[in-house]
Amino acid sequence: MLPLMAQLTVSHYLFVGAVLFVCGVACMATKRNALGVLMGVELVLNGANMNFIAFASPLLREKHLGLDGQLVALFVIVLAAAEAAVALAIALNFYNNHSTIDVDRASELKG
Amino acid sequence: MVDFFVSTFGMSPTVAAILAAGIQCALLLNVVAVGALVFIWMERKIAGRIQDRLGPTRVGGRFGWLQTLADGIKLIAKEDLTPADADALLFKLAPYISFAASFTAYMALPFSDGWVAVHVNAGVFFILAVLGLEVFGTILAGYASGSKWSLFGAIREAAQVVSYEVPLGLCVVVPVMICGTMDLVAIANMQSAGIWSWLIFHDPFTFCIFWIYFTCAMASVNRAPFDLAEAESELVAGFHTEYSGLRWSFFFMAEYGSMFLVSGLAVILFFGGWNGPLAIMSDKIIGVIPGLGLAGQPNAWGFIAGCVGAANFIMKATIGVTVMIWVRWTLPRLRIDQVMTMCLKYCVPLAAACFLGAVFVKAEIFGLGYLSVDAWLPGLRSDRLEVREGWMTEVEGEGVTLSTEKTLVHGDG
Amino acid sequence: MLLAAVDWHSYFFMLFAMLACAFAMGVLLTSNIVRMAFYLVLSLGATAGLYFLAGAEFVGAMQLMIYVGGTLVLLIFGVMLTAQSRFVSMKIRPDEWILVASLGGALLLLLLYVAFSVPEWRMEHPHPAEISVAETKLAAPIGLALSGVRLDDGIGYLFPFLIVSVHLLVVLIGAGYLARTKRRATSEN
Amino acid sequence: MATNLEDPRIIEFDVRTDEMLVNMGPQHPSTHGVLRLVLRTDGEVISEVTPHLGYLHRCAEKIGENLTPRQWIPYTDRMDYLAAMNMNLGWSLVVEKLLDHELSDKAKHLRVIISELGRIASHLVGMGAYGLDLGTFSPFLYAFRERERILDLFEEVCGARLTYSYLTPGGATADLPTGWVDKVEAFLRQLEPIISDYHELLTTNAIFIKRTAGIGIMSAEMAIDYGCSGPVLRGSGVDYDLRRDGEERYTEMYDGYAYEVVVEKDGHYPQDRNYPKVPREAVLGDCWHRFYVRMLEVMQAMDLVEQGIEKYKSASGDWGVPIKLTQRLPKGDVYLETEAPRGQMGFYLVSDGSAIPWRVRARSSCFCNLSVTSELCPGCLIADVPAIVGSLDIVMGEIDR
Repeated sequence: MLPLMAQLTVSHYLFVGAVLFVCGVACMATKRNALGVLMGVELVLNGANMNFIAFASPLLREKHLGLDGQLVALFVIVLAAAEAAVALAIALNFYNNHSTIDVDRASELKG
Repeated sequence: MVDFFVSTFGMSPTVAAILAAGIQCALLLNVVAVGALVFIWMERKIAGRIQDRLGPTRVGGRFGWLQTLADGIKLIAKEDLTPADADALLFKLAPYISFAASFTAYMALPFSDGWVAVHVNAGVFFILAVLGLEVFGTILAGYASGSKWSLFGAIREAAQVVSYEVPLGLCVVVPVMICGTMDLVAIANMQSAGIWSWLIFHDPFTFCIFWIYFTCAMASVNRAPFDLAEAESELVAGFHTEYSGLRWSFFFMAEYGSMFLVSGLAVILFFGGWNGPLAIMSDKIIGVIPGLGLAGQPNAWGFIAGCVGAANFIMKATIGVTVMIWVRWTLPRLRIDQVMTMCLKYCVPLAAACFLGAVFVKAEIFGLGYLSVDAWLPGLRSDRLEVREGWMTEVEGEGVTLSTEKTLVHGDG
Repeated sequence: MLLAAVDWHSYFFMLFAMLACAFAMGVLLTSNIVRMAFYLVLSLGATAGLYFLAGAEFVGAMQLMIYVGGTLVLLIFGVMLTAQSRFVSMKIRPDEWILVASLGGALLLLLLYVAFSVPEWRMEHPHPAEISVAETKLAAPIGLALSGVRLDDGIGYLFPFLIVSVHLLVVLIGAGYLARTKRRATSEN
Repeated sequence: MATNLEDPRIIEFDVRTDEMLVNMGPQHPSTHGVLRLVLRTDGEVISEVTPHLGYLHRCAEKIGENLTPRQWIPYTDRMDYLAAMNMNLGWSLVVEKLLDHELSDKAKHLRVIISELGRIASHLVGMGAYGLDLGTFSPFLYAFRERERILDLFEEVCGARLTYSYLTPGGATADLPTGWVDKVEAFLRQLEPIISDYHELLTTNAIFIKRTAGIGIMSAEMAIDYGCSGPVLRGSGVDYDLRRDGEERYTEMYDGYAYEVVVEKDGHYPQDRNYPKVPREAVLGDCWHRFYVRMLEVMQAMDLVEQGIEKYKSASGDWGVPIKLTQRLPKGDVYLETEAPRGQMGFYLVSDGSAIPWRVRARSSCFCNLSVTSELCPGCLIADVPAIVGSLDIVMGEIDR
């Protein structure tokens, strides 16, 4: 790995962002626990945030996004908090009514 | 530190950097460990005095000052058992998270002018962020112990600590707003013109903000009337019932560490950090009489001024810790819902109101400007100008004059 | 010797990147919901470290405080409230694993190809050393940008800032209302 | 607030997963000895409390059936071990009633001094333990400092500090040592200001009021229905004190003593001293009032002891020579109740004419006081259970016998 580490570029950060993103998607796909899906969503959001910060960082590229990248990242963090709150409220509600958190069981709307 | 190694020993910069980091970590770990040692001993002595008894007297000399060391050795020797239905990995890891979180915050805490491990620009923000992480250790400990009662304790404490971060954040913003920077060293240096420059006397709003801060700090560190987690009467010992030996002592150290940290933060934000009431070391005492002007000079005098400053800081923080101990041994404990209502119905609105008041005083709206000390003693905060300068230099050149900016800078005389 | 050659920036990047990816995989692989939450906390902590390294000091501190200190505590509360013994670790059938592994792997390869194919992203920054430390001290400019005043003649973010704060308020009140414990009809305390 | 089970609106979930069965186990530090409370909680709120007793049962009554009355005195000590003197008094009075044994005035005044001092010591422990339940440790130590002084006085009288076996049927095992009475007067003089400190420490403490006022409210009817007695009953405003309304043989001990029963009559407590005011939040019958009645009773007991000392000095007659060990008991049964610090302590003695009673029965006051918890606790929080149980000031030794 040493040559890769010669000088940090944006694509290193994109690598980490991609890994986070894929883990998040896989986690959403496989987890049967509603909260597991929620965690997958958090990972996906973080993957996206990583790319924003990478493109906005003055250290990595000559022509960088400047302040906008970091501001968008801030907004993503705040909105992720809001999203997690609502999703959790729904999951708790579901749990209280059906005494189960298993996503497969949530099939009452089935025709 | 790094260039000192490179220049004198001719080491390569990397090794020097590692060495410097190692020394600073060791120093800080000692400060916290010895601090915790002293505070545990102090707590037992003061509790004794409050309860009309002596406290430890036999271990190690006259005042039993080695008592905590003896406890420490006993704790190390004690067996660290893990309960059967505990989640082993999380159970073993929880105390270290708690201790690490409370200890990393010391990185950004300056003991004297320039005596800070990592000079973080947003020091206050960093400390608050890291303090927020300490709650994870408690939650994991409560869950991983496997018993219903520790789960109760963990959820109670998590709810309390998370909800008390809101008023804590609000209270911390006021001194930051007055000094215009989040850098702890700059805030403390701005209070270097004697007792009147201390932010607690800046205006009546900041005065009551301090008291709200101190209550919320006690709550977010789980001390005194808010120590729900280890409410012995109902939950036996809350989340750390199942811990024993060394692991339990890590929780104990984390608690005392964050207690000193929170009162240290209070000292820097409100009580002028390392400047004594008569700031002899700084260049102007009470803004008028010329002082010795030793602070911050690179030579040996500067070092002595640094030592005096550190002693000042530690003494004031210890007074804060003593008040916490004193309150703990006199007041009964609040119920969980009373703690919550107090946070949401009293602390947050009060902090918000005082914050609004402080903003009006700062921006001289409704003529409230005369409430603040700066209006009567203009020479107090000399170096606030540089902070503003350093931050806004680009603007002056292009003629984008911020209208609000001019009136904000009051003390430029 | 070896240590001298490696400059600190990439060394720490390597450390934090490894941590973030390892714990993200940990979230995926473990079946115990509480361990998943704990690995997620560590993974997001490592990403906060990466933000610090990329020069976004303010965003890193915000991530630590809001995301890890707030949202994940909320999540762990959710886990605690629902972590009755039979839901703690729900096994996943092997055939699902194979499907997800293949799809995930394909997606990962695609993303990495894109990440490393665009020359413009791989071009190193000509002179990283001159970036003065003040460049990364962006707390004040971000604050001003959020209140609409941009120093480097970009657009102000006052309006989105207001929208987000109102949105957050409404969402939190809604979530609080939605998740309140509905007492059974009997204990009317 | 009683939830009757036939109410159709009850929706009984079969899987109420967050309904937790949690027990405040026998070894729990806050429940005053060995009591096990099984709490059915819904999250933080309690839906049902069932106390489990018997951990401290020592078959005292069965043993009483093959011991002479004087030999059974040590067993009465171990019932309410915090107020052993009052237990001995209760049993001695029952035996004297059966024997129709007359006591001299001096013996009566001696008994008043001793039992009221025992009441002060017992209420001090009640106050300290209640502070411990609510989380503050210091009042416990202050209370015990004063209690130690009383125990020293008792040690001079009968050699023991906790289980005295001093008052026996017929009087007392020995007369008060010379000069003891002056020591008691000195103790009372220095106790007066200290008690007002304790009021500041707990009774008027804002957090204490927050934790106790308006919690565990027991109406006068419920108190009477459950047979509560002592400070628990008077805390709900029922004006009933055995020292005034009790049996002739017991109330004659208190003849000629000027005292007021500590209860909230027509809106106010007795005002012979400037006691702290009742806070706004406190509702009659809540934990705060029970605690307040106990604290006022300490002051009342101090007055009684002072008057007892004057009367004892001027009284004539012997100090109450105890009956013979093998005294034959007349055939018949007898029951008498006395005002112990925790409530009405009744003793019932059936004798078949021999020196050994045929059946002995002790009616415990804390047993009835404890039964109120399953009525008061539902609907309150877990942290309130110790507050309520602590305010009832129960002692397991007396409940389990």
